[in-house]
Amino acid sequence: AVAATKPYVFGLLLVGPYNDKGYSQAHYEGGRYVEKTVPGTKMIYIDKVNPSDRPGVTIVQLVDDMVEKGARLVIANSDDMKDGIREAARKHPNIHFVHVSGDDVLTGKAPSNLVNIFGRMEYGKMMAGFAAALTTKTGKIGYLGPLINEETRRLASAAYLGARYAWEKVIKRNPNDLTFQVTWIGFWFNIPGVTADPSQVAKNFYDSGFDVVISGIDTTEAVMVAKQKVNEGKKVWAIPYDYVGACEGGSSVCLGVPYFNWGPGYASLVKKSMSGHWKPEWIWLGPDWKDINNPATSTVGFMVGDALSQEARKALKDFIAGLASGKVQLFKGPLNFQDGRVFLKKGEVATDRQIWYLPMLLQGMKGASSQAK
Amino acid sequence: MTIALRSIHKHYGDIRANDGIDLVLRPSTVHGILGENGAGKSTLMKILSGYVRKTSGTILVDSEEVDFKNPAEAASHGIGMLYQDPLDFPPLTVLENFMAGQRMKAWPDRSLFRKRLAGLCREMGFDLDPETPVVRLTVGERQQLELARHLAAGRRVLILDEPTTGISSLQKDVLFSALRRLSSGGATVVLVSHKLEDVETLCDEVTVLKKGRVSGSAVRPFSTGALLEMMFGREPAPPLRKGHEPGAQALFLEGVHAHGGRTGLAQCTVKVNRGEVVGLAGLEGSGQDVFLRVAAGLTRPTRGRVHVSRKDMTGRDHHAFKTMGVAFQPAARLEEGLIAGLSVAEHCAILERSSFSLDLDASASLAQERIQSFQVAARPESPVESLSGGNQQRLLLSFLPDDPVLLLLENPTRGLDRESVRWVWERLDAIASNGAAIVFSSSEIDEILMVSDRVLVFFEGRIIHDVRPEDTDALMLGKAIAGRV
Amino acid sequence: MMDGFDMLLVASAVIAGAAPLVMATLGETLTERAGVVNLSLDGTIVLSAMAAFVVASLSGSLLAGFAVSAAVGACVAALVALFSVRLGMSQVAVGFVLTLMTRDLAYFLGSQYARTEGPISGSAPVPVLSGMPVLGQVLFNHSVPVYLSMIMVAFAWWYLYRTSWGLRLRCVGENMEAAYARGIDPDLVRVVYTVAGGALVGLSGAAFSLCTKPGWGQPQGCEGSGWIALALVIFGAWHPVRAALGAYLFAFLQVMSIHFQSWFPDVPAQVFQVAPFPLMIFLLAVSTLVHSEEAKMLAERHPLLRILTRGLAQAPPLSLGKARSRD
Amino acid sequence: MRTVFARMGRPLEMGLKTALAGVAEIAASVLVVVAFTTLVLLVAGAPPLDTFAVLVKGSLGSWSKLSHVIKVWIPLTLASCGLLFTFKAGLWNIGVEGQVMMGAVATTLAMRMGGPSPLAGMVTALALVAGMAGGALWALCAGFLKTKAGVHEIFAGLGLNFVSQGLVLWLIFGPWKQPGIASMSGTETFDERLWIPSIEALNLSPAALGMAVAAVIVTAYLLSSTRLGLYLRAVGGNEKAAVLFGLKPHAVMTAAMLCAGGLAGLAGAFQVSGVYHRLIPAISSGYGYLALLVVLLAYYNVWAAPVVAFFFACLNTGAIQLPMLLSLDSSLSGVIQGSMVIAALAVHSVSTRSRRSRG
Ligand SMILES: Nc1ncnc2c1ncn2[C@@H]1O[C@H](COP(=O)(O)OP(=O)(O)OP(=O)(O)O)[C@@H](O)[C@H]1O
Ligand SMILES: Nc1ncnc2c1ncn2[C@@H]1O[C@H](COP(=O)(O)OP(=O)(O)OP(=O)(O)O)[C@@H](O)[C@H]1O
Ligand SMILES: [Mg+2]
Ligand SMILES: [Mg+2]
Repeated sequence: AVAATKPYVFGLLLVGPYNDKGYSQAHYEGGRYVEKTVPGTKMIYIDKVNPSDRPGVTIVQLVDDMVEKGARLVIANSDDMKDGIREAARKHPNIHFVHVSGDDVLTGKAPSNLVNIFGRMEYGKMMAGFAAALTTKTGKIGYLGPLINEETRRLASAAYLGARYAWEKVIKRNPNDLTFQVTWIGFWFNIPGVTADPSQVAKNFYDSGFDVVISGIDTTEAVMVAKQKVNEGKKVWAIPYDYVGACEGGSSVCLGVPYFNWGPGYASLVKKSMSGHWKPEWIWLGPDWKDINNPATSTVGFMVGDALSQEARKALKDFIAGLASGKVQLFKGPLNFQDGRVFLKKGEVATDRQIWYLPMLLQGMKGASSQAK
Repeated sequence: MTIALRSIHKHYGDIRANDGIDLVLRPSTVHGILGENGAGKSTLMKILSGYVRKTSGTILVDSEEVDFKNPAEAASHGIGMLYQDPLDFPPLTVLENFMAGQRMKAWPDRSLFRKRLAGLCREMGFDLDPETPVVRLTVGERQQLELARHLAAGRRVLILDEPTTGISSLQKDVLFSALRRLSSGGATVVLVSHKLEDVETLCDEVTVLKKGRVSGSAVRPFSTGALLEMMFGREPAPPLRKGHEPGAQALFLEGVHAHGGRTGLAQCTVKVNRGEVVGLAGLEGSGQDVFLRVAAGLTRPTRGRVHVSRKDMTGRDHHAFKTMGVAFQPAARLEEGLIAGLSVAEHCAILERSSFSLDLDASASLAQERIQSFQVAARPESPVESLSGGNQQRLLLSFLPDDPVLLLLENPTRGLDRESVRWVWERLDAIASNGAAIVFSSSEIDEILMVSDRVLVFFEGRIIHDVRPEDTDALMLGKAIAGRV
Repeated sequence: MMDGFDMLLVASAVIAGAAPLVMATLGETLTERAGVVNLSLDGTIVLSAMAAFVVASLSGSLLAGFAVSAAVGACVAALVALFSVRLGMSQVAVGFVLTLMTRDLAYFLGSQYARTEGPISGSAPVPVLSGMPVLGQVLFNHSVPVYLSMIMVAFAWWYLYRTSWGLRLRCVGENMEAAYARGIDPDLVRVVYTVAGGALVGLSGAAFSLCTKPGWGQPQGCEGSGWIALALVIFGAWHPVRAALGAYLFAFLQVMSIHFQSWFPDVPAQVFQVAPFPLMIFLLAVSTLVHSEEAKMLAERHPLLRILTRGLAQAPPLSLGKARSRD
Repeated sequence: MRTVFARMGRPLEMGLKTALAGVAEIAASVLVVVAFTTLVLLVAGAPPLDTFAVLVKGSLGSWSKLSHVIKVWIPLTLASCGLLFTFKAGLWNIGVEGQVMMGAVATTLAMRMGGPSPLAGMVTALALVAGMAGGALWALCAGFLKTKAGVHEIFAGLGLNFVSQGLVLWLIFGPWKQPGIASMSGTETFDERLWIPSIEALNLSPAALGMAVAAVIVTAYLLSSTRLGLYLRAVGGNEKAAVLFGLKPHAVMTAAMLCAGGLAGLAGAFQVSGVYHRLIPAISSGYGYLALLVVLLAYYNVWAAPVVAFFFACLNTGAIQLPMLLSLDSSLSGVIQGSMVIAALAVHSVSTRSRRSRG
C-alpha cells in the first residue's frame, strides 16, 4: 500500500567516492540497507562532496537540488559538512536533516529539524589496538592519524587503551616495552605538498621497527604499504578503518577492520521521519554486544582479518565479551594525559562528554596532541 | 669542380634580393663577390649553399643540374659556407662544434676528432684549444674553427661571407694564406665582401652585384676606380659637412671597461663636446654598440666612470641619463627601438606624459605631424611592424627629443637610400648646430667621412684611432678598421 | 624524540621516494635541451599514473602498466610538439592547458578504478651488492623502477655528452639555424625529444602508481610533483646529474618532514610539508641571482665567488621556448 | 573564436570577411571539442547525447541552478579580469590561485577582527577591501621574485600557491580553529550580518553581481583608454624599447601584478563572504587556474572573458548532475574546458597559417 504511493525519497551526501572501500562506502551501503528494509523509500545520493573534488559547490546548493528532486530527509555523512548542513536546515525548515559525526545538538546550535548521529567507534578502535598488541613482535605499534581534533584524539586513545590492555593483562608484558606512536598526516587523505604522504609515513613506521600500523585515515595506504613490505619478506601487519570490506585484497596483512554499519541507525531515523516522530536528538550508537557484526542491529563492528592468529582471535572474543558485560572498562581511572595532568582519578569512569571531547592524548602514547597553540 | 649559376632569382615579398644573376665559379681560383650593403651577396651565397631556396633559376655543378633543398644536400656536393655572422653553438666547446654535423659513429671517439682538429690547425697555422667553449673565442677564431670543420668534412667549394668582418689583421693574414693554399690545392674559394682591399689582395676573379643584379666582373689586375664604379654607379658623394665649433663638454668616458656585444669595451677614455658630430667607425660589433649603450646608461661599466655635462652618472640607469638630455636609438628597429603591436599614434602617446586617461585623437594628430615632417609612409593607426624598414627608421628618428644634449645613434641611416640619408643628416646637422653632441655608428665609411667632425675607429673593443676626417681618407680608415694603424 | 630516526633508512627512503621525480626531471631536461618547454608535466604524470594502474591491474602485468604509461606520456608530449613546434603556438599556453586537461581526463576515465586492487612492484635486492655494509641498504635494496631511475641518471649524462645523438640534441637546443646549416633537421629533433622526454615523464607516473605511492584514486598523491620537476630542471641548470641531485634533495626534505613533526611537536605539520616548495623556489632565486650581472662583476674580483657562481650558474639552452621561423 | 574577439578590439579591421573567418573558426573549434568529448564519453561508456543534455539542464534548467552558475561566474570573472592585466604586460601570473586564497584569508581576518558589530555593513565592505589588499600583496611577492631575483613568474607563482594552501590549512586547524573541534569544515561560520547581502528568494547577491560587472567595465576602461593600459601593452610588447621610451618595465610589471592580485583577492573575498561564509581548506575552488583558461580562450579580450567565464561556470555547475543522473565523474567539465581551449588555439593558428601562406 505504502509502496504504491509516491516513494519517500531521502538524500545522502557522501564526502568521498561511494565506492571508496572506506568511510563513504559504509554510508552508501547503509542507505541501500534502508531502501531494502524500509518499504517505499528511495535513496538519491551524491558523492565526493568536498571542496577539493567539487570546487565551488556548496552543501546548500546540493541540498536545494535534492529537495527539488523530492528528498524529504537529507543525510550529510561528514564532519566537514557541519556548517553547510546547518545552513541548509535553516533554509528548509520542513525537511529533516541528519548530520553524521556532528555535535550541533549538544552545542545547541542545531535547528529543530537537524539530528546528530554517530557510532561509538572507540570500541572498534579498542579491538583494533587489542589485536595489534597481541600480534606485534617488536612491541611497536604505529597509528596513522589524520588531523588532530577531539574525534581523532578519542579514537587514537581508544586504540591505545585496547593495545595496553592486551599487552599488560593478556600477554602480561612490561608496559614500558610497548611503544604506541601516533603520526598525523594533517588531513583525512593525502593532499600532495600539504599533508604528509601516508605511504611515506607508513613506510617510515615499518622501516623503523613498527610492525603493526593502525590506520585512522580515510584511504588505504597502510594496507598497500604493508603488502609491499610483506612482498619484501618483512613480517608486518596493518589495520584499516571504516568499511567492513576494507580487508579485501589485503587479507595477507590485515588483522581486521573496525567498521561502521549505518543501516540500522539510518533505518530508525527514516522511520521516525516518515511516521512523524521526529525530534531533535544527539544519537551515539554502539555495537550490539550480542553480536557486534550483526548487520541488522550493530552500528559498530570489528571484522577479523585472515592475518590474525587463532589464539589472538580467541583472546579478542573474550575481550569483546568483557566489554559487553562491562567487566572491561578502559576509559576508567587512573588515566593521565600526555602532559601528566590527571584525566580520570582512580576508579572514575569517563562520561560520554569526557570521551567525546577528549582534550589531549593519553599518557604513554607518543606523538603530537594538539596542532599549534 | 666548376659551378655555374643561371639567372638566379630570390624574392622576399616585394623585395628582389636576387634578380637574375649569372655566375661561373672555377676550381683552384679565389672568386670575389663585391657589392654594397643589400646588394644580394649573402642571399646568392645562401642559395648556393642550400640554406635558402631560390625562387627560380638553375645551378649546374660540373654541368649537372642540382637543386639543393637544404644545406646537407649542398654539403654532399662538397659545398660549404662560412656565414656572415658565425653560425655555431657558443656554449659548446670547440671540439663539439668541430664534431657537430660531421659524419661519426654513434658514440664517437673524441680523441680521434681532437687529433684531426689539431692536425688541421697545425696545417693552417690556427691555434685553437679544443676544450674552451666557443663563447670565449674571438670572431676570428670562430671562423678558423668553421674553416677547419669544413676542411675536415672534405669540402671542395668554400664560400666565405665577409670573413674579414671583425677579425684582426693578423688573423686576416692567417686566413688569407690558408685560403691561398686551399685554392692552389684545387679547391674553389668564394670570397664575399664589400671591402675592395680584401678582394684586391686575395682574389683572381671578381663579380660585382648591385641591387640584386650582376653589374660587372673583372680579373687580376683590378682597377680600383672601375670596381667602385661597378659597386656604387658613381664615386662616393663629396662631404656635405659644415664644421661646428665645439661647445661645453657633453660626454666624458674615463677609463671605461664594459661587458657585452661581441668584444665588450676596454680602456675607453673619450671626451665629446656639444655641437660635435662624432662618427664611430669599425667593423660591426667591434665595441661601438657597447660604447653607445654605456654612454646611454643602458650598460653599466665594470670599471671607469661616465660623466654627462660634467656630472658623474656612473651606475645610474637610462632614465637618469634621459633627464640629463641623453637620447639613444638602437640599430635593431623592431627588436629594440619600436614596440611591435602598438600603432604609430600609440607610440606618440607614450612619449607625451600627460593625463592618466588617453586622448588617442590628440596623439593621432600629433603622430600625423611627425609622419608628415619626417615623410614616413604610414597612417597614425598603422601598427609599426607593418612599416617598411626605411619607414621604421624615419619614424624612429621622428621620436628624437627637440633640444637634446647628447644624441647616441646606432646606424641611424641603415636601410635608407642615399637621398634619404642626405635628408636625415641635414636634420641631424641642424640639431647639432643648436648645440647637441651627436655620436653615431655606421658601417659606411663614406657616410662617416661625409658628416663627422671627428672619427673614432674601434677594433676588438678598443678605440685605436681618433682623427678628424680632413686628416684621413677611406683607404686609411679601411686599414684602421681592419686593425692596421 | 629522536627514535625511529636512522640516517641509513632516510637515505634509502630518499633514493626510493625520489625515483619518479628523477624520471620526470630527466625527461623534461631532455625536452628542454631540445629547446621545447613541456609544461604539461603535472597532468601528464597523473594521467599516465592512472593508465599504468588500470592496465597493470586489468592485465596483471606491471610491465604492461609501465609500457602504457610511457605511451601515454609520449602522446601528450606529441600534442605539445605538434602544437608548439609544428603550428608554432605558445609552448607555455599549450602546456598549461594540457596540464589541467590531462589531470581531469585521468580522474574522469579512472573514476571507476579508484581505490581498487592493483599490483605493486615489490623490492628486488641486487644479489651480491645488497649485502654490502652501507651502500647495500641505501642503493641496492629497492624495487626495479628505483634502480631504473638511478641508471637513467647515468645514461642521460652519457647520452647527452658522449653520443652523436646527444651532440645533435644539444646543437638544436643551442642554435636551430646553425644546426640546420649543418644538415640537422631541428624540427624533427625537437619533436623526437619532446616525445621521448614525455615517455620518461609517463614512466614516472607509473613509478608513482605502481611503486612509490601504490594505488589509484583522487587524489593519487603524485599531483604537484610535475611542477616540482619543472622547477628542478632549471635548478639543475639543464644538466641531468645536477637536476637529479635536486630531485634527491627535494625527496630528502619531504622524508625529513615526517621526523621534524615528532621533533618539533608544537609546529603544525603543514609547515614542514609546505616548506620544501618555497625552499625550491628560494634556491631558484639564489641560482638566478648568482647569474646576474652584479654577481658576475663581484666574481671578477673574488676567485672564491667565481667558483661558487660557476657551480650555481645556469645557462638555459639558447633556443629554449623559441619557435623557428621558416620561409 | 580568437579572431572575432581580437577584431572587436580593432573595429576598423572588422570586415565581413574576417567576421566570417572568425565564425568559421568558432564552428570548427566547437566541432573539434564535441568530437573529442564524444570520444571520451564513448571510452568511458557513457551516452553522449544524454550527457550533453544533463549538462545543459543542470546549469540552465532552473532558476536555482542558474543562480549557482552566477555564483561561480562572479569570482571567475573577477580573477579573469585580473589576469588580463598581467597577460597584457607579458606575464604568466600562474600565482593567481594563491592570490585568490590570500584574498580569502585577508577577508576572513578582517571579519574576525570586525565581528558582528551594529555596523556590520561597514565591516563587510572593509573586509572586501582587505581581500583585495591581501591578494595584491601576495601578487607583489611573485612580482618581486620576478623583477628582483629573476625567478620566472610561473615558478614563483607556483611556489607561493603551495605556501598559501598550507597557510590556509594551518589557520583552519591552528589559530582559527572552531571552538571545540578543529574541522575540515573550515573556520566558524560568520554571523549572517557579515555575509554579502543577497536576495533570499533569488539566492542572488546584487552587490556581488554589481562588483563583477563593475570590474569588467573598469578593466576595459583601464586597459583600452588609459596610460596604464598603454604602458602594460608597451612593456608586454617590447621591454627594451619601452625603456628607451622612458618606461620602467619592472615598475609596470609590478603594477600589473598589483591589479591582478587585487582582483583575484576580491574573488577570494567573495568566496568567503558570499559563498561559503567562512574560510574553508579549498577556498579558491581552483578558479585561479580556471580563469587562466578563460582568458586564453577569450584571446585576452576584455569583453569576451565574461562570456567565456559564464560558459565555464555553466559547465562546472551542470557537471554536478553527472554523478547523480548518469553516475559519471564530474571532472568531465574540466576535460571539456581544456579541450575547448586547445581546439580554439589550434584552429586559430592553423587558419592564420593557411591565410599567411595564401599570401
Ligand atoms: N630573410 C629575408 N627577408 C626579407 N628580406 C631579406 C631577407 N634576407 C635578405 N633580405 C633582403 O634582400 C636584400 C639583399 O640582402 P643580402 O643580405 O643578400 O645583402 P648583402 O649583399 O649580403 O648585404 P650586406 O653587404 O650588408 O651583407 C636586402 O634588401 C635585404 O633586406
Ligand atoms: N609585417 C608586415 N606587415 C605588413 N606589411 C609589411 C610587413 N613588413 C613589410 N610590409 C610591407 O611590405 C613592403 C616592403 O617592406 P620592406 O621593408 O621590404 O620595404 P623596403 O623595400 O625595405 O623599403 P625601405 O627601402 O624603406 O626599407 C612595405 O610596403 C611594407 O609596408
Ligand atoms: Mg651579407
Ligand atoms: Mg629595407
